[in-house]
Amino acid sequence: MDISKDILLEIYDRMVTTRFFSERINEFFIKGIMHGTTHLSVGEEASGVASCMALDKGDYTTSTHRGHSHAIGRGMEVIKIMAELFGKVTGCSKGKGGSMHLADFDKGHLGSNGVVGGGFAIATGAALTQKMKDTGKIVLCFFGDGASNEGSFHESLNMASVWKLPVIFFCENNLYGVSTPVSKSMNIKDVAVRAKSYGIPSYIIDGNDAVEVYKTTREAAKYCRSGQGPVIIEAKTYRYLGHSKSDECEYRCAEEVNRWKKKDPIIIFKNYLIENNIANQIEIKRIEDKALKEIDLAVEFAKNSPNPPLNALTEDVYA
Amino acid sequence: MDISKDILLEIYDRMVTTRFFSERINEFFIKGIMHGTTHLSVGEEASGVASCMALDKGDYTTSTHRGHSHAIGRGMEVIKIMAELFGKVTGCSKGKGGSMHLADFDKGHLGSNGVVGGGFAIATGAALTQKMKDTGKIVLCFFGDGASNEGSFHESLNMASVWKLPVIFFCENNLYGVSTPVSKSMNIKDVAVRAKSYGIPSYIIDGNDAVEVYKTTREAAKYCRSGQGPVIIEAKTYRYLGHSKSDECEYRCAEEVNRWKKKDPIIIFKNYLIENNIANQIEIKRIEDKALKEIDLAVEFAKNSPNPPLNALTEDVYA
Amino acid sequence: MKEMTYSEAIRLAMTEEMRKDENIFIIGEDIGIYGGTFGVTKGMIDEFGEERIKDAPISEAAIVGAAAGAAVTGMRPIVELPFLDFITIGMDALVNQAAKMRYMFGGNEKVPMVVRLPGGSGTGAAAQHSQNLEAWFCHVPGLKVVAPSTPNDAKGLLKSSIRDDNPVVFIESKLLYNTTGMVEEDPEFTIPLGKADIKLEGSDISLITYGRMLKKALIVAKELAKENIYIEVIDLRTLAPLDKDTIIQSVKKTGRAIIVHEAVKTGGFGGEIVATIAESDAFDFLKAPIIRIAGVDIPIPHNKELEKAAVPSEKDIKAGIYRLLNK
Amino acid sequence: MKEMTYSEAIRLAMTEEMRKDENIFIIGEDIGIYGGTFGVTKGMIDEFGEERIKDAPISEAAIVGAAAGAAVTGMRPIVELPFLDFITIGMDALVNQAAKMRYMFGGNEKVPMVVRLPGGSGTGAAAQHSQNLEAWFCHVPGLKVVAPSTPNDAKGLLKSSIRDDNPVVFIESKLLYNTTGMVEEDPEFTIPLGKADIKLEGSDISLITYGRMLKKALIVAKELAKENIYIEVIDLRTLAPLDKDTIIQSVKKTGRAIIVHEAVKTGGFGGEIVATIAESDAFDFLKAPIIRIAGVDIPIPHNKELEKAAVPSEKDIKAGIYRLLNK
Ligand SMILES: Cc1ncc(C[n+]2csc(CCOP(=O)(O)OP(=O)(O)O)c2C)c(N)n1
Ligand SMILES: Cc1ncc(C[n+]2csc(CCOP(=O)(O)OP(=O)(O)O)c2C)c(N)n1
Ligand SMILES: [Mg+2]
Ligand SMILES: [Mg+2]
Repeated sequence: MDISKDILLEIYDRMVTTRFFSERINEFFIKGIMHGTTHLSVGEEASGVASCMALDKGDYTTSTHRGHSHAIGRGMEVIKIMAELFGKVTGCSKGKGGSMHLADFDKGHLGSNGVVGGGFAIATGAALTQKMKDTGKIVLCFFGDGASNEGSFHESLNMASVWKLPVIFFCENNLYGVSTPVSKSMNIKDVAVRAKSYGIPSYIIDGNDAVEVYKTTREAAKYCRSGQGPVIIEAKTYRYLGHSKSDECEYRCAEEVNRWKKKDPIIIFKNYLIENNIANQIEIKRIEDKALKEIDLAVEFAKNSPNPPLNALTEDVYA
Repeated sequence: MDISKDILLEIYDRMVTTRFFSERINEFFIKGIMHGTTHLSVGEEASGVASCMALDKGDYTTSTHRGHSHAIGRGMEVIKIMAELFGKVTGCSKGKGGSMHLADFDKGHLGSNGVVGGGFAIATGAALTQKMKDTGKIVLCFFGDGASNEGSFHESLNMASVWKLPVIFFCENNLYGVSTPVSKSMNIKDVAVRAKSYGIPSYIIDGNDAVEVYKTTREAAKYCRSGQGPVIIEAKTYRYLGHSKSDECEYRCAEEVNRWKKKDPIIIFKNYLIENNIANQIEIKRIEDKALKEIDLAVEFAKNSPNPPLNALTEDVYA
Repeated sequence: MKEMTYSEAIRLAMTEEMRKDENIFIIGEDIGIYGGTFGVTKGMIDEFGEERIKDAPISEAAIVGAAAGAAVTGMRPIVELPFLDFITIGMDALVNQAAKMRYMFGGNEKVPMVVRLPGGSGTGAAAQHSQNLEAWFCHVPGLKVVAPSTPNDAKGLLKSSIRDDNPVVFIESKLLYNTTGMVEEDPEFTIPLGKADIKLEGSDISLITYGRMLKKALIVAKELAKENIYIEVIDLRTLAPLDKDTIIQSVKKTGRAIIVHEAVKTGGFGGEIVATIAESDAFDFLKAPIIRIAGVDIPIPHNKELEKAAVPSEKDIKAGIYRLLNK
Repeated sequence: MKEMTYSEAIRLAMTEEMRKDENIFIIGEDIGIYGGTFGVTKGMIDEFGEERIKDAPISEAAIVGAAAGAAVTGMRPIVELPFLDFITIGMDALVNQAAKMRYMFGGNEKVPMVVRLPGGSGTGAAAQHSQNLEAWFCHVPGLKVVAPSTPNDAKGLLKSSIRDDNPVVFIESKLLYNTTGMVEEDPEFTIPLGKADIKLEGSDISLITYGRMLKKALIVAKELAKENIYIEVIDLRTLAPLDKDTIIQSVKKTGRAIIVHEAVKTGGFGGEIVATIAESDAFDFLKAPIIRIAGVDIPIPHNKELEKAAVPSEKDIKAGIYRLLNK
């Protein structure tokens, strides 16, 4: 499978945008100038972004509490995401959602979710729509290793497999659910093993390798589009920062973190681009600068945006 | 594994008792003289009874809506079960539970359940008690093929496997959940495949062969008692009657029913007992007569028992 | 108008709407050839096929959640659960997802779905198959809650619920399925959500009820009319949004209010109705306490006599009314 | 007495009880080394080890259900969920199993378990992490419901909850975790379930509240005392069983009642309190409508200003009181 330069550079762009975005948000929380909570994807940019980039226009995504990479990966406007985290009326959810509730229905992003496992059934239902309307479109459902222990995982994957729905269940296995290592939350090594319970195929991939993530997702998408039913992709990855704000990470050792930092998805991908003569240092630098600038502008935009008016309080409860 | 004559005959006794009991209840519902609903196990007596008989004193069971065989299998008094179905104060649940809520805590039977999948977590918790108190006792959790699609199946089996709890998850796969054949409720042939999701062992057995059911359950119990964690046993079987009262069984053909009737668990077991010179026709007949008589007496007892007094209405909501 | 059962009226409402709009489908357990636990969808699979009468695995969380996912992507699902009690398994999907999606994402989406739940006791199926939990749903902003008491209301309200762009919890009373009544045949006939119906006018007491208790209320009212006691019987029909106006106007007229529901009393929706009256300007017109005649605070028992005693009887309602009048 | 936070008081209650009774254990997500979402169990694993501070997979249905199974077989589990909102996933286990087991099986079993749920808004975590759903639990016969407002109450009530032989839903208010107060140190000190506490005596109005709103009520009451308006502030502490006597006696004395809670108004527990008054003999003493000051009927929004506006402010409470007095 050949991937065009445009796409590769766009993946890189969105990955570094996610990284810069996340680091900036982290600062804001450390400084205490942001309301609410957040879950950052630093270290997990390849799995979150390259998978989204493998989708076609009109495809859908459902995301998790750790969903900034998916929002950015789907091409949502960074200014609107930033404004949302600032609770501003210019945010993608008009300031009512915050970090865990980012969506852009026009772009097919059905939203992140504050409930672990909350997206499984929604993705299944969205895939049912595709099948019933015969749209040829598919759904990509993100979830974590921890989420795979929720009952909704089981019910949804079973339903999707029985009805042969076009949905990729994409596990970002970052080895922990909050403080709980996979070894203490399940008696198997790989989440993908669970595909057997539903008679569906699965892939286990290096989640820090953007190219592998992209290619596998394209392949899985093709399978889904062909009407053969759902697929699990398990991408092994790692989060560098705490689970959410104010996590001391006492449950894992610095050595482990450092080991993973050596496999940084952005560096790996950058090296790939350069070694394969897809982009040179200058081009890379240009993308990074642009991304940084975009974040600066987004912060500016968000800060200068107004709060929602008080009468928004009771608006949009019902259609 | 040698099984003593006493045990074999006791299994036969409880199996025919279950059969006669169920047939009698079916009559009552056809005649419209019984309040509520019921789910009968006619055709499934080997899986329900022989598994219970494989347990030791002090072991626990949780059961389902289709739970008469389990109640009888655990040695609960038939008069109390009958009285319960009649809603009488002499019933095992004082007339408040009915057909779906039979329990005998002293005998370790934690009760049948009106919620499909309602027993998985209760069994897991009961097994946690055994582990924490180091009692050496185990829990047998009955469930149906349909129930294995509930989220609580997944959550509970995962938890039990992570904590290595002594519980046998015993599937009575009768090929249907109400009208839905297994082929339409899951994309796999055997429920037991799901053991892989939890890294636990499983058995698939002929659920109409009482000896195989007994032996497999003993073996699984031994494994659980050794502290290695939970096990799935899947017993293939079939219900002859409708799902509950007033089911025309339009979803399955008479030919299928007849095919299964040729593998009747009671006849198979009777032949086994005779062919292996464990019991002769006279002994068999004596057991059957005794069982029939027991049912007659139970009906008598139930009919003559009083309704709960009206003040029972508000009793026992709280301890 | 044509005479039919409550169950037939519901089936007809769905059938008519499904003929008009191919985005509508039904999802539930054993609703195809089996026709659903109470036979409500019986025969529909012949007209609409397996794709639109979707037999699902026993997975209530996924059923309700998938409905939400289908709804936000352009379908208009109708969920049928076998018993209301099992919504406990789908509460996250209903409450945290379906009800909140629109608000939480800034009003950008619609979630047109109906969740049909057969509720109530009286079948002897005991504690886990007999509950009335409408009060829970009324406490969830984003949900609408409907509880019809007659075949005609069931038809008209279900059609409005299906056409509504919000998640609607549609509570059916099992004991009403076989009751009959005259039903509008016009396929364009609907009853708007949020409008109570005064089923009987009266001057002495406002009796506010819904669902299965309506019948008992009307019987009592007719009996008391012979004693020159005139009860105004208000059938709420929709619980959320609540038609406060009709309640308040009536109580202003009669000066007395009694609320009757089958659900257990403590924490029941009756409290909301009492509070609606007690905090309104109808308060000044009250000649007596506002009382609730409701289910006993217990899980529903199996025994027929106990089961009956667990919910309000006509005698209980009458006693309540006498109590109010002696005040 | 010793000064400590609400969070420390809860930890102390659990610690003391666990030292006394080895059948007690805690089960929840990330409650071990991580110390739980709000740090309440921090450090407990050092004393009690992994076996009794059990980190569970993210499986709320199994967590609550396993607690019920452990409870009926001789243990006394305490469940901690990260946020109250996630009990939606454990509702079958809580409502259909734990709450009904005893009654349904003829009174032969005890189900001693506590489910600790951090509720309420104010952290900016939005619609799925901010709910107050106590009204749901109060509508389930078989459950007890506790909602303490001070560190001392939290300690005394949690100990009683742990010693109770029934499933108790213990609702903690996130915004109270870091608030401090004087706490009884005697390990035998408990506060009985079902007893309200008059936190301030007064003659003009009965203000009935619980949980986080108590603080606001007391501030308002103190301010109004300067205007010679004397509010009696009743802290319910236990919602089920409800201390009706204390409420009714107070309203008989003051003739006016205002109910304040953080949960959304419609279908909230306020309705039950209003109904308790309106159907009692306190009705004859009422000089004004009974009003509720409660959460706005919306999912909780993320934006700080909106989030604040979604729950009753001191100003709202004061305005309610003035409204009552002008009547
Ligand atoms: C139903 C539910 N239970 C618990 C939580 C609290 N919680 C938030 S994130 C999280 C861990 C999720 O782990 P995983 O799925 O592996 O995702 P990760 O955070 O590692 O990306 C938990 C327990 C929640 N939000 N929802
Ligand atoms: C949570 C829940 N969903 C649905 C039902 C309705 N129901 C009762 S039995 C049953 C089928 C169960 O199938 P299975 O587990 O295979 O058991 P079987 O009846 O075949 O013994 C269903 C759907 C229920 N009681 N509980
Ligand atoms: Mg993880
Ligand atoms: Mg079955």
